[in-house]
Amino acid sequence: MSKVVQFDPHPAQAAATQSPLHHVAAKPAVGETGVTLTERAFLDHLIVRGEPGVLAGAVEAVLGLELPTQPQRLARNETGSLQWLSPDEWLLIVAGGEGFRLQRELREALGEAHFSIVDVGGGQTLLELSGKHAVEVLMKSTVYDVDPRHFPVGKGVTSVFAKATAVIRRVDESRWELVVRRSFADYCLRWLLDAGEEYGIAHQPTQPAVASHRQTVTDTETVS
Amino acid sequence: MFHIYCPYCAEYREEEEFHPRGQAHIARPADPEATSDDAWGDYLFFRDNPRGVHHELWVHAVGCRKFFNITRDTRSYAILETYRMGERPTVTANGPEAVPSATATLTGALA
Amino acid sequence: MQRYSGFSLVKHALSHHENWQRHWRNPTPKKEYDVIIVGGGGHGLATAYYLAKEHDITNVAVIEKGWLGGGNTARNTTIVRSNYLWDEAAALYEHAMKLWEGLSQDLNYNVMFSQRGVLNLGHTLQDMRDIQRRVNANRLNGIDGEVVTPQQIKEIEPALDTSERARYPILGASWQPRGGVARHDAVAWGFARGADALGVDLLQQTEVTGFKILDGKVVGVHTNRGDIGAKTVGCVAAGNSGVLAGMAGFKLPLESHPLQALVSEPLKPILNTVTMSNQVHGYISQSDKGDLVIGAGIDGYLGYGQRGSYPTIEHTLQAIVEMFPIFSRVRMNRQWGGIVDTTPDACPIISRTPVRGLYFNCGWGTGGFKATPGSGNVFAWTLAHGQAHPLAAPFSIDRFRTGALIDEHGAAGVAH
Amino acid sequence: MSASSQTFRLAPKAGLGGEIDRDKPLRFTFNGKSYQGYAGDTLASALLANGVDVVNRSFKYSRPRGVVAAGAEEPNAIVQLGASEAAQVPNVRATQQALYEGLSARGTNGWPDAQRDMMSLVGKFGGPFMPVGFYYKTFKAPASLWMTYEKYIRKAAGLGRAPGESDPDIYDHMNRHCEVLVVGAGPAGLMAALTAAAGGVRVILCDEQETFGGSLRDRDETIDGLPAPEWARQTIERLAAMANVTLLPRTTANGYHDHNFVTLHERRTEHLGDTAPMVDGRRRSRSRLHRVRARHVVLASGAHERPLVYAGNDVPGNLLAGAVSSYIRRYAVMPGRRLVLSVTNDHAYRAALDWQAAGGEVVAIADARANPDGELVERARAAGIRVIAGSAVIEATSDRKGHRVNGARVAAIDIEGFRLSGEAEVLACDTIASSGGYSPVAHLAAHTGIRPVWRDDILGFVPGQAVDPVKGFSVVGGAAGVYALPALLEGAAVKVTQALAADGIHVDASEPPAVESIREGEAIGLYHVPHDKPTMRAPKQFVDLQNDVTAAAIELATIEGFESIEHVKRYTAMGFGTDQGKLGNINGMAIAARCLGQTIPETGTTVFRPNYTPVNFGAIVGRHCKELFEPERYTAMHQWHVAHGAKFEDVGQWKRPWYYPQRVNGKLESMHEAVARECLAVREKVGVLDASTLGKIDIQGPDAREFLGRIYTNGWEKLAVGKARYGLMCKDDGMVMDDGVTTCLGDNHFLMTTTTGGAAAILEWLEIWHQTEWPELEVYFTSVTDHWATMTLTGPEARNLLAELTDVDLDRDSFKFMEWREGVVAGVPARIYRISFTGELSFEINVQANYAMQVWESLFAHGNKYGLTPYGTETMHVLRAEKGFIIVGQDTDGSMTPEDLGMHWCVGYKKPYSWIGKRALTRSDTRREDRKQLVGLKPLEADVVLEEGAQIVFDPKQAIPMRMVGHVTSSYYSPTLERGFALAVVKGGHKRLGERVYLPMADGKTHAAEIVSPIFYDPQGSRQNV
Ligand SMILES: Cc1cc2nc3c(=O)[nH]c(=O)nc-3n(C[C@H](O)[C@H](O)[C@H](O)COP(=O)(O)OP(=O)(O)OC[C@H]3O[C@@H](n4cnc5c(N)ncnc54)[C@H](O)[C@@H]3O)c2cc1C
Ligand SMILES: NC(=O)c1ccc[n+]([C@@H]2O[C@H](COP(=O)([O-])OP(=O)(O)OC[C@H]3O[C@@H](n4cnc5c(N)ncnc54)[C@H](O)[C@@H]3O)[C@@H](O)[C@H]2O)c1
Ligand SMILES: Cc1cc2nc3c(=O)[nH]c(=O)nc-3n(C[C@H](O)[C@H](O)[C@H](O)COP(=O)(O)O)c2cc1C
Ligand SMILES: [Zn+2]
Repeated sequence: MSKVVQFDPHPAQAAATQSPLHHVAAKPAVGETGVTLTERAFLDHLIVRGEPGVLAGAVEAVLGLELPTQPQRLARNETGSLQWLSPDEWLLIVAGGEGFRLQRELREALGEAHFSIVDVGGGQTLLELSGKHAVEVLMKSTVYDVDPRHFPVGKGVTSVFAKATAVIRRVDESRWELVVRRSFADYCLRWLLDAGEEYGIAHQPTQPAVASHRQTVTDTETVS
Repeated sequence: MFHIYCPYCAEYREEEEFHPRGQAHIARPADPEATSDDAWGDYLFFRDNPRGVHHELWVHAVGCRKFFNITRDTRSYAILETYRMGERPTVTANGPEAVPSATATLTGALA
Repeated sequence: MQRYSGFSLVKHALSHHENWQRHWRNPTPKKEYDVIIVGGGGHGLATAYYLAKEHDITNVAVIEKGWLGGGNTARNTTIVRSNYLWDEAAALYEHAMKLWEGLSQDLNYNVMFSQRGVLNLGHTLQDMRDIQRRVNANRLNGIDGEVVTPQQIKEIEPALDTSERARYPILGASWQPRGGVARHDAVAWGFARGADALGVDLLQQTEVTGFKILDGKVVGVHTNRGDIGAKTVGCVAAGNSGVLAGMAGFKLPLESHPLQALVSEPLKPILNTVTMSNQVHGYISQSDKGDLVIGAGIDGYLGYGQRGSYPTIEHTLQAIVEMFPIFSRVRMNRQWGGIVDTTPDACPIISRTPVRGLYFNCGWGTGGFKATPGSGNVFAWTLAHGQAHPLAAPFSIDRFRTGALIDEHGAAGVAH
Repeated sequence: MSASSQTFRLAPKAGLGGEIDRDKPLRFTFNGKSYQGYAGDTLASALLANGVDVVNRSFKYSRPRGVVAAGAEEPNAIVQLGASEAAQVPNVRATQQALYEGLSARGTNGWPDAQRDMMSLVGKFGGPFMPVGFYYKTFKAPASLWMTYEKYIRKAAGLGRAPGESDPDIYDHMNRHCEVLVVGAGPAGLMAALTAAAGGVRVILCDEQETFGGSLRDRDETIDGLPAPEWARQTIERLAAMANVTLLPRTTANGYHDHNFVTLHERRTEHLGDTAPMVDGRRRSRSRLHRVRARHVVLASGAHERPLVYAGNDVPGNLLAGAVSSYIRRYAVMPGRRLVLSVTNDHAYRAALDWQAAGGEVVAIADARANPDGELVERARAAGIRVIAGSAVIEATSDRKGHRVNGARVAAIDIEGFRLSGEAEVLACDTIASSGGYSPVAHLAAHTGIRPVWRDDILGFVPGQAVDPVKGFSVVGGAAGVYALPALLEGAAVKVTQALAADGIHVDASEPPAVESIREGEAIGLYHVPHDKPTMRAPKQFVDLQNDVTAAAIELATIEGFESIEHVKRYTAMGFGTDQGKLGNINGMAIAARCLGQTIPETGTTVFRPNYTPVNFGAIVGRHCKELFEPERYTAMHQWHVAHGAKFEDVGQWKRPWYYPQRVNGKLESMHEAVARECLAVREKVGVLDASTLGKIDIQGPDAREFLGRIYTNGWEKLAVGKARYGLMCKDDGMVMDDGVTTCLGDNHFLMTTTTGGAAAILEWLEIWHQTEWPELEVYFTSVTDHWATMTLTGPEARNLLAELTDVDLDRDSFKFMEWREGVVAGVPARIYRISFTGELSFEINVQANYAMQVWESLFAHGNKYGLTPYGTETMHVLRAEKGFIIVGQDTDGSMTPEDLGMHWCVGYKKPYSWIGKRALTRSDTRREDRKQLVGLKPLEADVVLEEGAQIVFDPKQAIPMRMVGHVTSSYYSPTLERGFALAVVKGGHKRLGERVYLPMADGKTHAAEIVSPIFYDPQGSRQNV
């Protein structure tokens, strides 16, 4: 496997970073807080594409995760999360700065097989929604059936979100995650704050406040 | 508004996640250069337009982004089946009301 | 034909309106007609009318599977304008416009053609380029129209939000003062009454189920009420044209899609004109009864159900409230759908076919109401002469083979 | 006004007025006059309690009208609501509007008001000259006057008026999914919901009324030993306690769409005030639209009572029999003192019994049946009520102004013969209640194409067979024509049990509750009561009260040849109103049938469509309005552009900086000035553009190169790693659809750029070809548009500036034009592309978007000394046009081939695979020599900037219509060339260089221009290659 270049987007030294929502100030709920919205910025997001048979072994070896081959499944461990997006497409989210190393290890493990891994971390961000009215806010926003009876923990889907799209995932009993595109993030946030107003919605600033810089400085950016 | 079973996501999803992309099973002529102007025009513009059973191509645009096929009744809007790319339909038009895909074409007729 | 006038109303009031004549007869089909028109919508009825009136061909039947004018003619939002981009289309629609302007008098039937003007809004720089291009072309084609500024728009239609607040602020518009709306049902009825008076048989509840073809020439039609002979057959069946072509053994480059529209509850006069927007995607006018008549785009799938999907209605109303925020508390009374026959270039097909004597006039898609008199007029000429009327000639099916498409998607960006 | 004004309010008594709270008096105004009612009242019940007879004027004849019904079917009591301008709501049904403190309403018609209407004169004296369809017959001559006539016709049109100000309220949507949706919470609906809930599945139960219970609220039978309203209350409590049940009162199912998608409109605050009150400082929506996808829909919407059609049936004081019971039982309101009831069935006898029990006088019951003998008939007789068998009210008489009924003419009738069979007797009364039977509420079912089916046994249309075999649908109770309580309760339970069983869900159908059953006699069909005069000569007999459609109008329509019921509808406007003919349609159809000599099913119904009852636009729009109408997409540098005063251009959903006007000598630059400054900065120094919005697609796989070769018009087999190339894409009809630069990152790895507007469509374009046509090609596409921020640094100083910030060797020989490098810029890893859209030395810097601002600001920190200037899309357009670079969508319009654009250099005719678009280029029309081709235009007068969209002619002297040969696609003033210049398409233009063309403009001027090469600046491309 030589014919694809990999690129580490993170600076060697800490650099000023801006999440897509850097310009939106924190806002407490009016009255009792029924929903809390937190941006989890600066994570590394990778799109992994390939046949499950091709990917499963390498994924298991490098990430310690079983490749979720059932539709709408979300697998997680301390390294990160891996979500089924389509029969040959997964979303891998790991700590900021980890993506490059993991991609390289995956590429090495996969060798000459046909697959693709693309860093999309600058292009999307993750919003966390929690609180007792989180489901209602989602019901106002997406056509997908988010009723906990239909949407157990460990599920993740891509669906319509207001007039944008989002990856919607349920990470535990009380927390939901939305992965939205950078350019739509401001719109999605404004939508959520508006939808949540009646329940008392609090918006917390970007977490973490600064991005981690490059974890391992490699000698060459191009894996060949 | 349709409720569509995506054969890749293996569940029913709302129509808003999908786009219709016209008639299914339209193959691009294998050798375009050997295809007449008329036949090329047919390939570009002439589609089945049945009042009845229709095989159509849809994409799960806001979802798995896969293209797949739907057999649907264009009168009742009932979806009779959905199937993956490369598969053939199991429900086809044979009821008296269904209009067969026209066989005769206009080729040369207007010359 | 009984003449209608203010005087006749007074006269009939004295006899308690018991002596009005029928608008049209309910004849039994003859064995054979010189010309059969398949489809009793506005276009088919106009064709029959002009055949009889201008070509003295009166042994004509219009065969309609349901009730006269019950197809798209009953369902359309009645916008009439002629500001099309390309010469061929502009000439055809302007021909229709001229006929509209004398239609009520010609038919002795008030079709309530109201020249209240049509605004096509521009919200982006490219919109404005397209508008300028179209208006310039219209002007050199002798069609009225001008490019107007947001201030002028505000004067024409004060209810419209022309402010900078909008997501896509209005940068300008094209304005065709001669455009407007008409009472769609009256158009069908007026042509029907006129055709009937000239001897045309209007056969309702009669469905064409096939064509009788001998040696490549059409000799009649099969119907649910028996076979009827014909020397010439003209199909004007809008959304069902593809189905009819299938019966004759060929295909047309048509797709039949649902196109929806809706009306509000009736309101006191609030709109002066017709306002259309491609970018925000909706259009609106107010009928003489007071309801706001609203529409937008087609549903993307094929559909003969005369209904479409709800999100289309939602998007349409979002657009309307974005343009007219004061309508937020106005209520939607009814929605419905038609079956529009769209072509790849958003222009109609008026054409001979592989079957001799069989002609089609279809593909008017989302915008053929405005063409009704013109379409009938040139199609009647075409049927009478056995060759395309000069204005119809560019609209032959040939173009989809040669590539000479007349792309009016720009003009028809929002269905109308 | 004191409570004593409520002269028609009954004294407190058990079983009466269960829904009002006499401890909560409310004040309201109607037509400017102040009244009092109680919490729990509807506006209609409060008006009746106050003895207000005339609530509106009719549409065409301006006749006085009063309340007829108690629910959604009300056609008359249509009011304009709202105390302030912004809170105006047109056309509110008073029967469905809860009373609140300070409510302010007026009748929608009538001047100065409905009581003292002047328009009624027109109705009275003009009426005879305004038969159905009169306007088609007149106002045609002279043609020039029609627009004037129309103005007056319009003045008379409409009911209420639109507000003059924007809505202060908000609305929202809730997407819901459930296994069982039950529409209607009468006995059938409650039973259905109880049964479904026992299955543990998700159940939604909605009802349009203020209170659940439906007809049980007006009944005195006992169910399981409880009075019906009490049983309903307890059942609702049981349901409310279940976690799997969602109860939505005040919620109307308005549209039943395909595959069991149902829209429910929940009025959340309309009963509280003109505008939605805040709760704890938070806004809440005035109403909410629930978008429900149900596995199974249970229609339990009951039946509407049909009024009888007789002369004068529109005068205030004519009511539905059931409405009389509702007003008495729910609101303790007597709609009059002396009642004559005209019926065709047993059920309606309740009205007389209730009336009498409440202390009113029942003058008589005219029963159209020869031998009425049911249990309720006997009860009425036993109560001393006079029952006149075989008769009906044939005419209501009224006071002089027509403001109130003062008598009923009752006569024996021969229904078959449609004539009177005896002398009419006049009974003094102030109220006539009628019941001609019941029409199952089949409306919703019809929305998805389920045709109603006539049933002779129940004399009504019920929903027919469902058309969707996948989703479940059942009809229970009155909606299915099942009226007797025991049968209806059992039927509902059984149907729901069966429906769930089909899904493998088993419920133990609990015993339906015990109900006393009342023996009812057979009803008779009567849709139009004969009069002593023929219909056309009789006093008006109204069918559709709102649109003033009379029986005579329907008869006249049929006389005039309108034989289809759909024609009758459209000629008479029957059913067009805000009530959509809930009251009148079936009678009208039956009248048409009789006139045509047909049976009712032969004549058939018109089509019911959404909405069941009108819904305000705002509720349908929800939160997709104002700031949330449509997303605004921002780049990573957006806030910087805002802070630096950029004006923005909308490109698709993106906000792109258009130009950056500066304050010069205290004055903000015009666009022209700003663009000239920005252009010169780029040509002479260095500028920077935020180009992040360009679509970017990462392409990986061994067949990536092959794929590009098939999709693009030009060749890709030789593009080496490290190089970039411009590519053109066509549709298979040969017309250009997109363009952009694609870079070879690795042998199996490319980065494609697309136009900003085309990004999503092109990704789908690649996918559709891959997935449907060439699945064997090993390649994957992933959008990285948002991931990369892109800054185009361009101008002679670009290299010098960038060199200060990067470790990449920028030397012209080591980093050539159309190459890319990887390195660090301002401390941030970057990919730099040496491509140019301005014709100047350019470097496109791409970094991960989170780091973009660090780089952007560093550029400015170092750029000052080089004169770094931010520029926007307008300047970009000028600069690229000077170079003859096209913009797809501006210089093309879907009808241009690569050849038309003069881009044969970008067409690989020899490529082995017949790429998309190639074949079409050899069709006869695409080979024509006189196709419109892209050229440059040089206005003869240098300071003229041609209008974009200006049409081109060869001969300026010709008469209109002129032969147009092309148009201007792009046109600007070039500060560099110091003149106007344009790109245009001209017929056969490529062979006409040097020729003169003309542009006749709207202001009467005709510009002349010379056809030139589209490349106006630096044709050798030496500036970008330095
Ligand atoms: C919602 C909507 C909005 C629109 N808005 C506008 C607008 O604002 N302005 C505008 O210009 N245009 C508009 N249009 C388009 C316009 O309605 C049509 O182009 C036009 O009415 C077509 O007229 P027609 O007579 O050809 O077709 P139709 O009125 O549809 O008539 C065709 C007739 O053929 C009959 N028929 C079909 N098959 C058979 C058969 N086998 N045997 C016998 N009879 C048959 C049908 O029953 C029908 O009555 C709109 C259309 C819709 C649906
Ligand atoms: N014996 C007779 O001749 C006769 C005739 C008519 C009615 N009835 C009586 O009528 C009752 C029928 O019971 P049922 O439960 O079928 O009907 P119901 O009238 O008791 O309840 C129907 C409910 O559905 C609501 N509804 C209707 N359309 C709706 C919509 N689109 N959205 C939301 N809510 C909507 C109505 O407001 C009503 O509350 C029985 O009590 C029966 O005895 C008897
Ligand atoms: C211009 C126009 C105005 C209309 N106005 C009304 C109206 O005020 N009230 C109404 O109920 N329907 C109105 N309709 C819709 C018709 O009732 C009907 O829905 C339409 O003709 C389609 O027929 P269908 O619903 O019977 O299929 C209007 C239709 C058109 C085309
Ligand atoms: Zn899918």
